[in-house]
Amino acid sequence: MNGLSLAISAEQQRELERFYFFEARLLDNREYQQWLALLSPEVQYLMPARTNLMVDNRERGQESMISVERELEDAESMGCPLREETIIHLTVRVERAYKINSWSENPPARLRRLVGNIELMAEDEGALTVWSNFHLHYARPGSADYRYSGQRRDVLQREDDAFLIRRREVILDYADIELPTVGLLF
Amino acid sequence: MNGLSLAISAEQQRELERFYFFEARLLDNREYQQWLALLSPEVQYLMPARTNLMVDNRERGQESMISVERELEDAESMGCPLREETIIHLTVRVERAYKINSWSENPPARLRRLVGNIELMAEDEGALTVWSNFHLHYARPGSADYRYSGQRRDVLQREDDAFLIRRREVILDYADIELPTVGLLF
Amino acid sequence: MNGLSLAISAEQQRELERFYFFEARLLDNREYQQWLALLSPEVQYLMPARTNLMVDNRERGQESMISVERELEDAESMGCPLREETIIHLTVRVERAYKINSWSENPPARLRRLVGNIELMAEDEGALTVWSNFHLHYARPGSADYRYSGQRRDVLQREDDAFLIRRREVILDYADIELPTVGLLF
Amino acid sequence: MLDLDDLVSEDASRISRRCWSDPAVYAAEKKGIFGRAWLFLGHESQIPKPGDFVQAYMCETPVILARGEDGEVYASINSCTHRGLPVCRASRGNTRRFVCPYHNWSYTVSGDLVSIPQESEVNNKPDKSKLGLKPVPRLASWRGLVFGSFDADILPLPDYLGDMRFYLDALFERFPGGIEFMGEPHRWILNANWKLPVENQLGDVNHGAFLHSAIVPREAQDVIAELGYSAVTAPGHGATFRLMPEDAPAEDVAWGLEGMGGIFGGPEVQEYLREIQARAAERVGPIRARMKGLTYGIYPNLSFLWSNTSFKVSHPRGPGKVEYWSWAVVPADAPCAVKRALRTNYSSFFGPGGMLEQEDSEAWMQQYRGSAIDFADDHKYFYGLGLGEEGPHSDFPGQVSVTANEFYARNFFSRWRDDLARVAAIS
Amino acid sequence: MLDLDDLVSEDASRISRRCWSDPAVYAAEKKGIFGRAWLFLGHESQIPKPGDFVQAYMCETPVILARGEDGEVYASINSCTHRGLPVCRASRGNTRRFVCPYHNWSYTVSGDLVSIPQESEVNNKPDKSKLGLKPVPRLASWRGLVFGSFDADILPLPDYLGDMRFYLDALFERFPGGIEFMGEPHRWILNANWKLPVENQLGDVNHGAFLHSAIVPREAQDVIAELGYSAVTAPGHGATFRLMPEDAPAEDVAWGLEGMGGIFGGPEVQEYLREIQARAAERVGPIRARMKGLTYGIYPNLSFLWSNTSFKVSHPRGPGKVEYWSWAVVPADAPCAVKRALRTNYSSFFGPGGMLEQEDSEAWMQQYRGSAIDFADDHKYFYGLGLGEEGPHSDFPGQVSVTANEFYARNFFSRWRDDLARVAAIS
Amino acid sequence: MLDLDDLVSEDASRISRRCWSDPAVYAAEKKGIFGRAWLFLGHESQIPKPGDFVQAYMCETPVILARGEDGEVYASINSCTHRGLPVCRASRGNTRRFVCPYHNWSYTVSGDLVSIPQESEVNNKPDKSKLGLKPVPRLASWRGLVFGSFDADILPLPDYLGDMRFYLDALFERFPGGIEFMGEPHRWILNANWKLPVENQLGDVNHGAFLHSAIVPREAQDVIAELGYSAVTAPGHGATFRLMPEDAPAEDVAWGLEGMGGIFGGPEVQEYLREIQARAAERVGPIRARMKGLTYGIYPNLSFLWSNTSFKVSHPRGPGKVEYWSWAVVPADAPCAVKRALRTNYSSFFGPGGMLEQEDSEAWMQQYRGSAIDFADDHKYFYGLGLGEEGPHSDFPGQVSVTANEFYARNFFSRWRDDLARVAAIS
Ligand code: FES
Ligand code: FES
Ligand code: FES
Ligand SMILES: [Fe+3]
Ligand SMILES: [Fe+3]
Ligand SMILES: [Fe+3]
Repeated sequence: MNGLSLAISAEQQRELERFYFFEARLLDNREYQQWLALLSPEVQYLMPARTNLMVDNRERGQESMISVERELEDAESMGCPLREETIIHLTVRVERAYKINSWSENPPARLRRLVGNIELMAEDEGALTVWSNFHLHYARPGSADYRYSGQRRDVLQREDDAFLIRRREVILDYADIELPTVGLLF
Repeated sequence: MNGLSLAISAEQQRELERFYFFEARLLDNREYQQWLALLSPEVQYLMPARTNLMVDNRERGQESMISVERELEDAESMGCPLREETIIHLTVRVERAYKINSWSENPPARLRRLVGNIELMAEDEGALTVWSNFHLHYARPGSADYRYSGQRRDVLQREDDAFLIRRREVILDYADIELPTVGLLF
Repeated sequence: MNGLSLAISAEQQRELERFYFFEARLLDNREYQQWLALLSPEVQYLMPARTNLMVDNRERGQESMISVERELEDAESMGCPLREETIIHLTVRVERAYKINSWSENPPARLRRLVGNIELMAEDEGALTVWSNFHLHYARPGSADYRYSGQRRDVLQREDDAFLIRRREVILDYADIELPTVGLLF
Repeated sequence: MLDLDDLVSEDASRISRRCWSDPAVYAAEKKGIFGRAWLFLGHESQIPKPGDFVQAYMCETPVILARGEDGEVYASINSCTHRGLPVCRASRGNTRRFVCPYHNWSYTVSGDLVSIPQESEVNNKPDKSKLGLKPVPRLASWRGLVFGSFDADILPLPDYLGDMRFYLDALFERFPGGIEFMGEPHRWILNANWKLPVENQLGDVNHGAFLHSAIVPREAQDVIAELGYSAVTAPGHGATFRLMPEDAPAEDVAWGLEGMGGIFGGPEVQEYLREIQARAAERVGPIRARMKGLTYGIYPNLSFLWSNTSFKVSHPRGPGKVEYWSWAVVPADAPCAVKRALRTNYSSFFGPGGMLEQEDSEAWMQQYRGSAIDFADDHKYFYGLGLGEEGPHSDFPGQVSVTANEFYARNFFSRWRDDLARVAAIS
Repeated sequence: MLDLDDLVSEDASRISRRCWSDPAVYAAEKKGIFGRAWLFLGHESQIPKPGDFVQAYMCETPVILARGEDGEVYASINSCTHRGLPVCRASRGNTRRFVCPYHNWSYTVSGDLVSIPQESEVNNKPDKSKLGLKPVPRLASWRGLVFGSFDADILPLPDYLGDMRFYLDALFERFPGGIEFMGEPHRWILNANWKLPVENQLGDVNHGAFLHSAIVPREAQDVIAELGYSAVTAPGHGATFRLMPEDAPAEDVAWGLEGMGGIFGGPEVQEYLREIQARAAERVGPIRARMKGLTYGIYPNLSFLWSNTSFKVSHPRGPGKVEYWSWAVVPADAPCAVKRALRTNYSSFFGPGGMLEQEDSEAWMQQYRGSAIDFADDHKYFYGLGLGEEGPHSDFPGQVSVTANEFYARNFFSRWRDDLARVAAIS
Repeated sequence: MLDLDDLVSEDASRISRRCWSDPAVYAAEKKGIFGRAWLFLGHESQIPKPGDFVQAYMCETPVILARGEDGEVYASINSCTHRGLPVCRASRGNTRRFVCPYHNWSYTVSGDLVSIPQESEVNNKPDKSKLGLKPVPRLASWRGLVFGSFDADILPLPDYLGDMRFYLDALFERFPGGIEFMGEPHRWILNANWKLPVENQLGDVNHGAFLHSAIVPREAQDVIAELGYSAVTAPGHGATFRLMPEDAPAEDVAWGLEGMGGIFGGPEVQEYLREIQARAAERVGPIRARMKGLTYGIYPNLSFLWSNTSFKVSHPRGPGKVEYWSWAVVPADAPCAVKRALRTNYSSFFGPGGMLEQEDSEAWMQQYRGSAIDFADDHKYFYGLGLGEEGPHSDFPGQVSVTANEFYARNFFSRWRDDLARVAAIS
């Protein structure tokens, strides 16, 4: 996908931002059960692995030479994505969060994300392709703070006046993972 | 407060964002005297302390078990908030900033904040409850850079075509405070 | 420039944000050739140096005492800005990016920026003065992550229904530069 | 081997930068100072009920301070005997058991091991009575202040505190219910050496009108110059205070009234504070009733602020890093509204958000930078102000002098040097 | 000089915190453990074609594992002979030459220096044959697993692996094409000591139902208690597994079916897995056909997860830091769709995003914190569970016992102590 | 004790990685190199007026370089005698006094202590004349370049600079007003050892067409191969330059014209530069008028770029960390507009935003990584290019050779080794 985002109106953009700010608040407040209700039962939740490939001199002079795509090991690849999840995985993760023995987050960590650069890239009968960026501040008791940075490539599906997340691909911007886990809900 | 933010129009949202971007610019530019003029004389400026409580197994399975609220020592609590300030405190802080012996900020530190996820949560005869997130980059000469992350829960009051801040609660997202001070103006 | 940003409509603000989110995506995706097409051939690309000056006691009590302006060594000063570039510099930088021997970025670094606090400060026959803030996450293989924080003071020129960047001044928020390079495209 | 005489001169008036920056000095401090002193752990008001616990530190060692099922206070090192994980992850709470995350060995709040899930599958059962958390060797409390020590042979706490009790009681005894700590300590990390905050509050009140001149008026300094005293009850301890004139109006003498909470807290607060002051003489005697404390220090790393009503502990985290803790302190018997108002006497100016503390923090971090400078060993710090000008006083125990006299710091470093010498001798 | 007997008791049932936290111990480990062992570098399936290469590490030393023009496997230290820069900057790829950025000396993938651009301008040309990348002194592979060693005199790899081959083949040999590594390893940094992840997978399966009780049902533990074994083929190596009853339905025994990919992968995946199990007995024999592995460990820092189908290496980065690598492993001959499904048996629970690994990572980081505690040297870790309860077994090589028996860890630390003693002796 | 012969071979053609990475080496360098050399502090054009000051460093020690009331230049260590805080917090400015934040002791810009506010309250007043800031033991300047030394017995600066003056004057003397530093240095932190940037600019011009091949055309290298020289006036010092043919057009020879500012600066700039070149022969003689410098180095850590018109200092911050400073340098008598244009000859390619420097920075950081590799001590770096191929030259002082000859680096490390040996001997 390329070029400017769709030329939608400010009201349509506002509708998307309202949704994403709400979703972000649920995640920052650890209200994961409510968040789960924003997902389609068929949701695909993907996080490609990111590699440090040698660039190919035959592509020199072209943007493709250093495109983000080529460094991703995604669901279609024969590498191994970091996460390939369904509603089952996400449900287990959410249930875990409300158990006393979810040790690594008991006491719970602080979460605060800025969701920005929200762009509607395509719309096709009720399926909205929306890309956005996030910077997430994550502070776990007794350890340092971490910054999670990434892009989310979503497919939202319009349910009467609400949205459901049908697909989310989280492109995490790591070169080396110096994070305690990438198993958070992004 | 819960659920989606109010279904206001793009124009109304724009009005709020215009105000918050202006306020942020005043703070980033250290134009604190102008910032002070955005406060109601009755302003309450609060920063709860944040604790690492044992989660309560009796609440397992419920979002309340790990809610942000329960880890705050706020103004109503019998703990000790980090800050409970009035216009007097804030005026002293602003005056200090323009004295040569405000040693810890002479030379002045760099400030740059992104204010985002702005949500109008309630409106009640001219009193607007607005929540927003911020990430503040703070760089003090001769020391490292710091990231301040938090949420601001404001009550704005509409003064003809302007806003005044009547109440601000800053929820700082720290687990352990590795910041030189939390006495900045957020 | 001071005071609130111009009282433009949500649609006008949306137009600016759409442009800046697009530009940010090109830079995050390393699509620098497309980015170059957003520049006016007369573009001035400036990055002032930032100093830690003694504050002047004679200005005590005034905002000017600690204004950001006074700590900048910009194009007009007799100090030395970090960067004073034209379309020639930027073209060389973009061409470099697609060569195999742009060693410090081969393999390429991760980039992700949030562009926010977008304010139209002035408009004068097709020349728009737009200020915005950014936080850029930069991760180079085999080294730590970095946060670039700054303000961009742009002059955009309207070309029929598009914008061209005619002037950009990047105010980087460093006190001491602990970054591998400030030669990135911001 | 440390050359202690090079670090601290005979009369402690010249001191080497390396005392604050040398890793070898820091290693010696762990053994010589923190291994042999009474270290503050917390206040009993934080753990009123059986099962209550709070986290604490002794130097870098994490400790659980808890009220056992039997109502007694216990202190154990927070590290599982199996593989060492902290078994208590919360900063405070109430529980019957600490369950270690890794293999769920579980311990009572007083540190006894009560279950090893895995043992059911082996024949020889481990002797749990030998596998509890390591208890802090010595534990004692005075006026609800709980201290622990790694030194089993340390002298009793009252003797250790000595005449500092006289100065502490000047405040504590004014309140029928004594004092109470409000909620959790504020904790923050500074890139400074642990001794800098300690020295500051041990007696360095004369930095106030200078470091804090953007906030503190010069007059405050004049009052201190006029009415201020600095007392050293024993090397390493210290108290600074003002002795108000006999004819001073109660408003000027009363504890709490001069702070933000006192000034803006409204009639209920002011009424309460006047009331306390009215009874002060009968409770603590005429002299101490006129005392307005400034800062206190108890060797090695406990500090107390009188007007700003706070206890502080400086926990070392290496030569150049400190984790600083401070608690708001209020009268235990005050109404909740009054307590809430009075805590702002502390938080307005101190703690990580305090208007004064932001300058102190920077000063300490800057001193650490200065202390790490090379090529300046021949240019030692000057600790000589008022050398030999202290002496006994009719009304106040200890050596007493004007606050500008740096004898409090010279005494601290003499004791510090001797403590390190003792280790050097044995090791 | 390290006091090794103080670090690890005679029978290795009590171990000092300093084994995980003392920088002097770490320095000794580099020489004594990593300088003298076979270290895992990668799998031949990662570099099928001439010119293929992947990055690897031996302790902290970066190594290039490559397939030379001649089709042979080579391993060289990734540092230019001129000024030391890594000449290979990518994590994997295929190339004819590694060109050093600084002055463009260029090397073949097998490490030979082939060009020095600057030499044209000097008279005496350097002897390139002496200036190649430093080769890893010993290199060997078994079943495609490539190992390297800094010790030129180390015993042959097969002898080093010894009976671990019996346990590894129980899985590898089920697949006609053997196994294959999928793509790059996942790499992440943890603030933990390198030995903690190793111990965990060497035999500590009994943490599962406890550390992971938010995800793993208690029943899983009961099955392990009932059917589980822990085997130590030689000190430092270990394997844990379940031996399913003879009458257990194939579904319960088959590798892969119990994982996310197996359960939700659809008929093609399940068909494939049943098929494999159907032939298991003829391929690996009746006993091993009933084996369901849990975790394996190969001294010093290689681990293998059976059901979660992964190899892991714990690369030290200092006493308190580890770079952890893990690869998804699948049958080489499975269809692509099946491989994709099976990799989620790994990634759903392990790796940096795994639902279980997030708890393990935290536990290891917390143990490091506990291991750095002062004033607790007299309170050593307890490694005594099941002391002396292991013994030989008719069907399984090595010493065998219940999984709750910590003999796997005692054996690891006995070997570890002896290895360090050997260095101490020579240095 | 460092085994210096193992670190640097007899002829310095093979050098151990540990020279850049070993903390013990770094500790020795502080004493042996930085404690005994002339270190660059700044240029007099930065502090024209009484009260002007700039910050500087000598190794890790912060220094204030100032113009005293008496118009003389002074250098003092920036650390209060009382408790050590830096008394000067700004990077530059003009002031009558440095006031220490903590207790407001105040000092003149030349470092004399003039007031101790607290002394009014004690009887024995401290002797202020003994409590000033520590002065830098030796201070000297040449052509406005100010150097300081911790070694009171060091040889005079002119002798130290020796024949480097010949090469520096080749540029400085072209300008009637000499040179001027524009504003503050650009400062940035790199995870590299301090010697890497130094070596690079001491003579390693042959990395240009390779490390920088994305920007620098191969032709540039050919020109250097054809017209380039490398000179070592004394071990540790060095100059590289091109000697243009006698018939070369002034455009090709003139300083400044080949840079961004020269090319795009417009007629005023070009006119100015041609004018300077037209007078070059009479000012610096026929030979030096044809010189176009490349890079210079002055032992231990000062560098100079001719075409890119910059001075650079590499301030150590530990074995693996450097704070790198660089200043734009322009002719003092040029019009402001010309100065502004010429500074881009520097900033377009060098400094933290420079198009070339971004590659250099990465190369140095990568070399540090390579230098920290274990298990490669037997595989030393190769410094042997052109061994013994240097010699005297009729027109140029010092040993001279082609730029590909690494004798500049061998000389640097021989001197470095001998300097460390001298310390080892005494300590
Ligand atoms: S580490 Fe505590 S139970 Fe095993
Ligand atoms: S460092 Fe590798 S070629 Fe010079
Ligand atoms: S530290 Fe400088 S005046 Fe006290
Ligand atoms: Fe203070
Ligand atoms: Fe586990
Ligand atoms: Fe270069």
